[in-house]
Amino acid sequence: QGARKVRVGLMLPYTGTYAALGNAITNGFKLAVEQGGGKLGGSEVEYFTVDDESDAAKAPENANKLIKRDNVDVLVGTVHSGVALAMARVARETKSLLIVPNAGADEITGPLCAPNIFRTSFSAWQPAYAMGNVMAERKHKNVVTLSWKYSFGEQSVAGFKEAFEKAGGKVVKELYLPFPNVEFQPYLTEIAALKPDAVFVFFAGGGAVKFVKDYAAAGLKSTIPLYGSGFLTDGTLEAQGDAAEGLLTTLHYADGLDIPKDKEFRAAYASAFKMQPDVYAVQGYDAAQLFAAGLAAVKGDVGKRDELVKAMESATIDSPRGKFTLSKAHNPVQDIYLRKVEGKENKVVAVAAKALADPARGCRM
Amino acid sequence: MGELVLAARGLSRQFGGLAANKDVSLDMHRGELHAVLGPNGAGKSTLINLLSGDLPPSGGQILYRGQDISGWSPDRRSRAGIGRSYQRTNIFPAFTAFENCRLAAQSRTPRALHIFSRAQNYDDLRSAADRALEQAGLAARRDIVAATLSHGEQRQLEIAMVLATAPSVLLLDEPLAGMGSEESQLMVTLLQKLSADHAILLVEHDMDAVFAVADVITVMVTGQVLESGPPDQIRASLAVQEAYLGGGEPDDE
Amino acid sequence: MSETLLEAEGLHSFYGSSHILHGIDFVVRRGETIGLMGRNGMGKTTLIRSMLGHVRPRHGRVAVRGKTMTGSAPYLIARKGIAYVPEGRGIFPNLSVRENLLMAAKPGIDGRRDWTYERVLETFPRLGERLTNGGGQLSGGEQQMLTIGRALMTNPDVLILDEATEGLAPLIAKEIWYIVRQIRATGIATIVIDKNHAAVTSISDRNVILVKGKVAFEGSSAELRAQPELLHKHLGAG
Amino acid sequence: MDLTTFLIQLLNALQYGLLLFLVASGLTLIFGIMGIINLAHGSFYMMGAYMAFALTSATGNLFVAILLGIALSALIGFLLEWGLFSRLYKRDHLDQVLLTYGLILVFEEIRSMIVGDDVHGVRIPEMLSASIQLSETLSYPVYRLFMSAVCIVLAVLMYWLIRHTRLGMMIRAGSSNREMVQSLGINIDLIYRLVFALGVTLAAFAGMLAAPVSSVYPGMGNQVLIICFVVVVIGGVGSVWGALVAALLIGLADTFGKVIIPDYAGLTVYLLMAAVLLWRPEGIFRRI
Amino acid sequence: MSSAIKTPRAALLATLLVLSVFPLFGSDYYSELLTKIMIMAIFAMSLDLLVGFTGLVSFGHAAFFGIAAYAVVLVSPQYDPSSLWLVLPAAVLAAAVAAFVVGLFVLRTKGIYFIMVTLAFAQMIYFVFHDSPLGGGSDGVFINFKPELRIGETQLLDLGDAGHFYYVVLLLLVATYVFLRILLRSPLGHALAGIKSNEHRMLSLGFPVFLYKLAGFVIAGALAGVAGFLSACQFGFVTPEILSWHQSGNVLLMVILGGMGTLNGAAIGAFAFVVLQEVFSALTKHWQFLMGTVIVLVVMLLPGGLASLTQRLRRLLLGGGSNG
Ligand SMILES: Nc1ncnc2c1ncn2[C@@H]1O[C@H](COP(=O)(O)OP(=O)(O)OP(=O)(O)O)[C@@H](O)[C@H]1O
Ligand SMILES: Nc1ncnc2c1ncn2[C@@H]1O[C@H](COP(=O)(O)OP(=O)(O)OP(=O)(O)O)[C@@H](O)[C@H]1O
Ligand SMILES: [Mg+2]
Ligand SMILES: [Mg+2]
Repeated sequence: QGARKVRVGLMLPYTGTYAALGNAITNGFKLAVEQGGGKLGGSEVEYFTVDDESDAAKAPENANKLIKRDNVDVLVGTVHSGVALAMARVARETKSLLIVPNAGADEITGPLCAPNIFRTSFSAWQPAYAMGNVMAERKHKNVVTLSWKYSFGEQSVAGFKEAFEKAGGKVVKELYLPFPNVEFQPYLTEIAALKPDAVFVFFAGGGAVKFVKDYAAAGLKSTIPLYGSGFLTDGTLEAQGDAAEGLLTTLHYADGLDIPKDKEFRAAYASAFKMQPDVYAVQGYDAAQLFAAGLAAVKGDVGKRDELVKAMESATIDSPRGKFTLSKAHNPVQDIYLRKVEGKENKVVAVAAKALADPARGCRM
Repeated sequence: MGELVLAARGLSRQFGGLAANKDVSLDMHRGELHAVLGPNGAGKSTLINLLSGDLPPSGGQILYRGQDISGWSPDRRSRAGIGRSYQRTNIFPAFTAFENCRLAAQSRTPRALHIFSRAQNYDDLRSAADRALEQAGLAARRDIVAATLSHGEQRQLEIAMVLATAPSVLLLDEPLAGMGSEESQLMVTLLQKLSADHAILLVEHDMDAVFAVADVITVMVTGQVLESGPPDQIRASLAVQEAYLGGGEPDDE
Repeated sequence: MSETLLEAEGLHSFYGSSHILHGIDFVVRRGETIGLMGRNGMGKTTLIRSMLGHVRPRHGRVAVRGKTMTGSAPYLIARKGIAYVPEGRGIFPNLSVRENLLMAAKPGIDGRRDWTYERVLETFPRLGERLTNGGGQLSGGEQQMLTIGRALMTNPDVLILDEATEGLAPLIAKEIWYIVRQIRATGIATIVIDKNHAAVTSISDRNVILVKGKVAFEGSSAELRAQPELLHKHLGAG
Repeated sequence: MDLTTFLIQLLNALQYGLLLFLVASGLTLIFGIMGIINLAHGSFYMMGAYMAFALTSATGNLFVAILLGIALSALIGFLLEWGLFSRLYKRDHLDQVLLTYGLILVFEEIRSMIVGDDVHGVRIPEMLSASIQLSETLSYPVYRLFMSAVCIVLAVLMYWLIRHTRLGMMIRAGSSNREMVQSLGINIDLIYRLVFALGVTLAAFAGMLAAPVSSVYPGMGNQVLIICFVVVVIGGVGSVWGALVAALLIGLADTFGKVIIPDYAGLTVYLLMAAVLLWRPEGIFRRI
Repeated sequence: MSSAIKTPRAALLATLLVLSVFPLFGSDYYSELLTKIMIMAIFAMSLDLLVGFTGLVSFGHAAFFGIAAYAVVLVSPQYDPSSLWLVLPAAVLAAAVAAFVVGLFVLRTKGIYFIMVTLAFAQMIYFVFHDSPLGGGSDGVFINFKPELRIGETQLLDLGDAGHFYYVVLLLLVATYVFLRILLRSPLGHALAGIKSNEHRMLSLGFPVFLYKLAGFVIAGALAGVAGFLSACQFGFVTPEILSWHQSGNVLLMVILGGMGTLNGAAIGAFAFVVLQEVFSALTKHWQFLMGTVIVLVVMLLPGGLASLTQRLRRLLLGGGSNG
């Protein structure tokens, strides 16, 4: 029994726009394994990787590659929400164990929730909802939202709106632009004309860099404060330069957290990979920790699925972001931080929402 | 004289400021070979393009067996029996000479849209194609890919393809150009034979050939008809001499 | 004997596996007009293209102005003062008439500029009326004039006319023969391929008849006229 | 929409249109004039942006970086034509599709191996970093206006080169009949090699110039690829003015599409293209 | 048509034989992979009818593939398996109708303009599915139950069963191949070849060229619909990405890579494309580098695509044989 290696399938983007994220998650995961002396919950690990190319059309097939060809014990992936949703479907159908280390689509721990599906990152709803409260508290009344027109963006806006309007604010206009278009100028002009109290956006990666720079260059930054879901300024600060200085965002991770585990993690990561970790690395790291908790409980016998799942469900993950547990729908119940860009860091300012749990709408489990 | 088959009535065609055809009228009868002469750029090819439907006219009418066909598409005119050849060789370069002609013959068959039968198996198409090649003197080169035929042979193929469509009206744009003397001779004989039961419009600069075969000659200059009549009248016409034929035979030193 | 401008020696050319030229010897000297004749498909064009570098001969030698240039890049051969009017015209349909002419303009190898833009337009007034038209919009004969005019713009020492009068009205064709005679006087050699044998022999110094890729006859126009049966046999002309 | 907003949107549209022209300019040359289907155009653009990033970091000055980048990309273009493209001219055009697709993958991975997969920014040079106030809330970065000016200069230069120089005539002639061009004593192979290199350089230059505003990220080349083809084709293949007009039209359609029919903003450019091509099946400025 | 490439019957039969027995020996995973390859082969052959045989380079072929796939979703009831009798014709019909409508517009343009208008229409269709909830929006939709074939109470085929599905795909692949072979040597096929070679002359010979092109376009669209239907059934998942230009581009690449104008080439291209990806991506993170390099090498060294390789080999072997 102990001789058998645990087979871990990493289905992540290694090419294309999200390649850096896929690499960070992989690094985080492997760091956790290395820290366990090459073992996860006492079992040796064998990796199988598939580049999902962030291509939803290929997602079921790629997932099958790991499940059927490589017979992995756990599927870890991915970044892109559309791909992750397809993975969740496949996991439900094949009853494979799935840990989602990033993709925030609400459905994964909503209507699609299942005993064998876990997430160690967040739901789109979480940081956005927290931001809704923050902005209401900061006495903004009329707000314009802007995001790409795809479901993840729409869910972020919905989460924000829910909290913000409950707290008495008003979303005067929801603007969307076609994904992955990055010509923001018309929207900036429109925002300037609408003169809202503040703006809430969801963007990530190259689009986020360009948006933040364009927003500042249009002179809006000083007149209409910009807020966003944390991905706006994560992994992008180097590129955004001064334009991002002072921006407020909400996320389940931040720089300058006063948590020993975080310090230890950062030091280890930096020495192992010669670069600074980011939130994606944390999520990958926690995916490994979560699985380790399960493995430890069954002593590496993945056949004991029920016990494994039970252990994972009830685990408390000692994450660099702070300890968290899982909700009934298997999404982290975690603190959401309010962060401010200072220098090249997303410095924690406050806890925007304490132990925030996703409402898991539509989850029957 | 046979029945009036195709007639142009006051045809004109503008290219920007240039009137390539201006008020051109002309009759084509069955059993008659009608030659059109004129200097380069006189509008002869344009006239053929108008008659065949390759170009829409800017004014005037085209009557085919009494019906106005000015608005018809080129393929419809072709199916109705108006066949044409091109001055610039216009063939299927990737096919053999035979296949070029077979495809031409196929355009006549109503079963063109049949999907579940082999085109190769139609005997009538094969024989029509072979006959056309024979007539154009290209039978020996039947299975050569058209792109690799010599220039003159391609010109022969050009004619063979029109023949394969068994038209009742033939619009021939410089069919002899590029052909050697022997092939030209062959073609002249062929034209004479065909003119018995076809209406033929021949644009050609080879005067010997034209005067040998034409029943009627129309001379065009700058888009307009300069003169029209039997060959003798044209040969004698001073205006034609000056505009087109030039002075006495220059080639004897 | 005057300078040899273009020379082929024992030329064998192929298209794929079909053997087209079977050991052809061919010489062009300064100021000479040569008639190249033969039925359709006998290899006239292939011979020209082999000498100009468009077809690489498998055996034999091509020399330009005494220098061996077998299979050299066509532009190098052309730069030695050889202009080519290909059969079927080689106008650039996407260039205007004016541009077709101007792009080719260059002085001759000895710096001559006999043929200028203006002179070409004088020779072919028809072209002057169509200067801004696209080459592809010209009538067949106008295209032919353009190709000839363009070849002259390079002020060549050897002018190769492959069916250059195809599609030209008799008056213009005569004009071409007149030009050939004129430029011969200035020392320009011409190779003429034309179906009008009478016209060719009337201006040529020497004639070469090709039959199936071999030289079947070579001799002066007078010799050729003296043997009408030759014409009949090799060219089918009466 | 009040008048000021409208005017500003108009400015946005023009500026975006000019930017599109800049990005598509190299394609106008390689695809439009030379007739080579070059899907790797986006890769050259990306290459330029990454060069701007790497060379600016190294030299500390965007303009120095651009000069170095131009030399480098011209060299790359030259070598590519020599080694690969020149061998395909006699083949089916679709072979170029395959080749350039292969190149996209190769370039993208080389980029990943050399510089990694992170997102980077390039600083706007100090002297161009100011903004002009347009309305009480909105201002316009000088750098964008600078880019627009460069685009206009570029358009004029290209038009002049293509239409009014003998070189331009030779290039155009080469796209219709290379053999005949050679017969006129012109070394069309060399000309094509140089022009191809120029096209690559233009694409890279666009990437370098746009890097400060667009940021530098993996896959950025593929994002501009389609829109560049749209620009060239709507304008009428082979026409520099056409490309400029098309780029401006697309700028207008995209900008006002986003404002007026936000829910279908993704469609507007393609609607425009379909409409233009059905109205004029050979683009707006069909060339003779 | 003169160069109609004769593939030896033996090779075809051998391939068919291997395909028929593969599931008995190969693992589940590889059978599924092969299923996917066969689906892509149908898709690629349908495009080859346009690109390789009619000279119409469509850059929007995925639209018809995708529309058929979405048709499966829209026609399938939520809580029951749908009937194959209904879904397959519905999907193919949807694709054919879409091809007919799109064809009416795009076939007015030629050459590069045709490439771009097909792209434009496909992108519009893409955005309709991506930006509207019609087909589940950007995340796509799932089919809960795969179609089945019933006569009375007995279930004959269940496409949810990988084995059944494999043979259904194989059957449709063979049917498509045979259909296209017959089509190509019919008068219509010859006319399409003529259009590829010289459209203008076809017109002046009297062929109603537009109708022929439309017929070809609709047939190709319908066949792409067959592939789209199968694709939807294989994974039960349909996302707007399957009608994006990437997908259209990929299938075009398969056709060119394999060798245009040879049906086998399209199939070989599909096979090579998928298998190379599979192999390379298992080797390294930078697998696209290998993929790109191989593609570049194929273009440079194998004019005529991979299909020409078999011919070269044969010539080499035969040549060697006659010498010895
Ligand atoms: N598409 C076009 N656009 C502009 N002008 C054209 C076009 N087609 C023809 N022309 C012009 O119209 C005139 C008549 O051309 P057409 O081809 O009918 O002459 P043609 O009598 O056949 O001459 P040729 O004997 O030289 O063939 C010419 O001057 C030609 O330049
Ligand atoms: N590209 C080619 N590929 C294969 N064969 C060719 C090619 N071009 C010409 N041929 C063949 O070579 C032979 C000679 O052709 P060539 O063009 O030299 O003849 P020609 O004497 O110029 O005839 P014409 O008077 O008809 O122009 C012909 O049989 C022709 O079919
Ligand atoms: Mg004419
Ligand atoms: Mg010849």
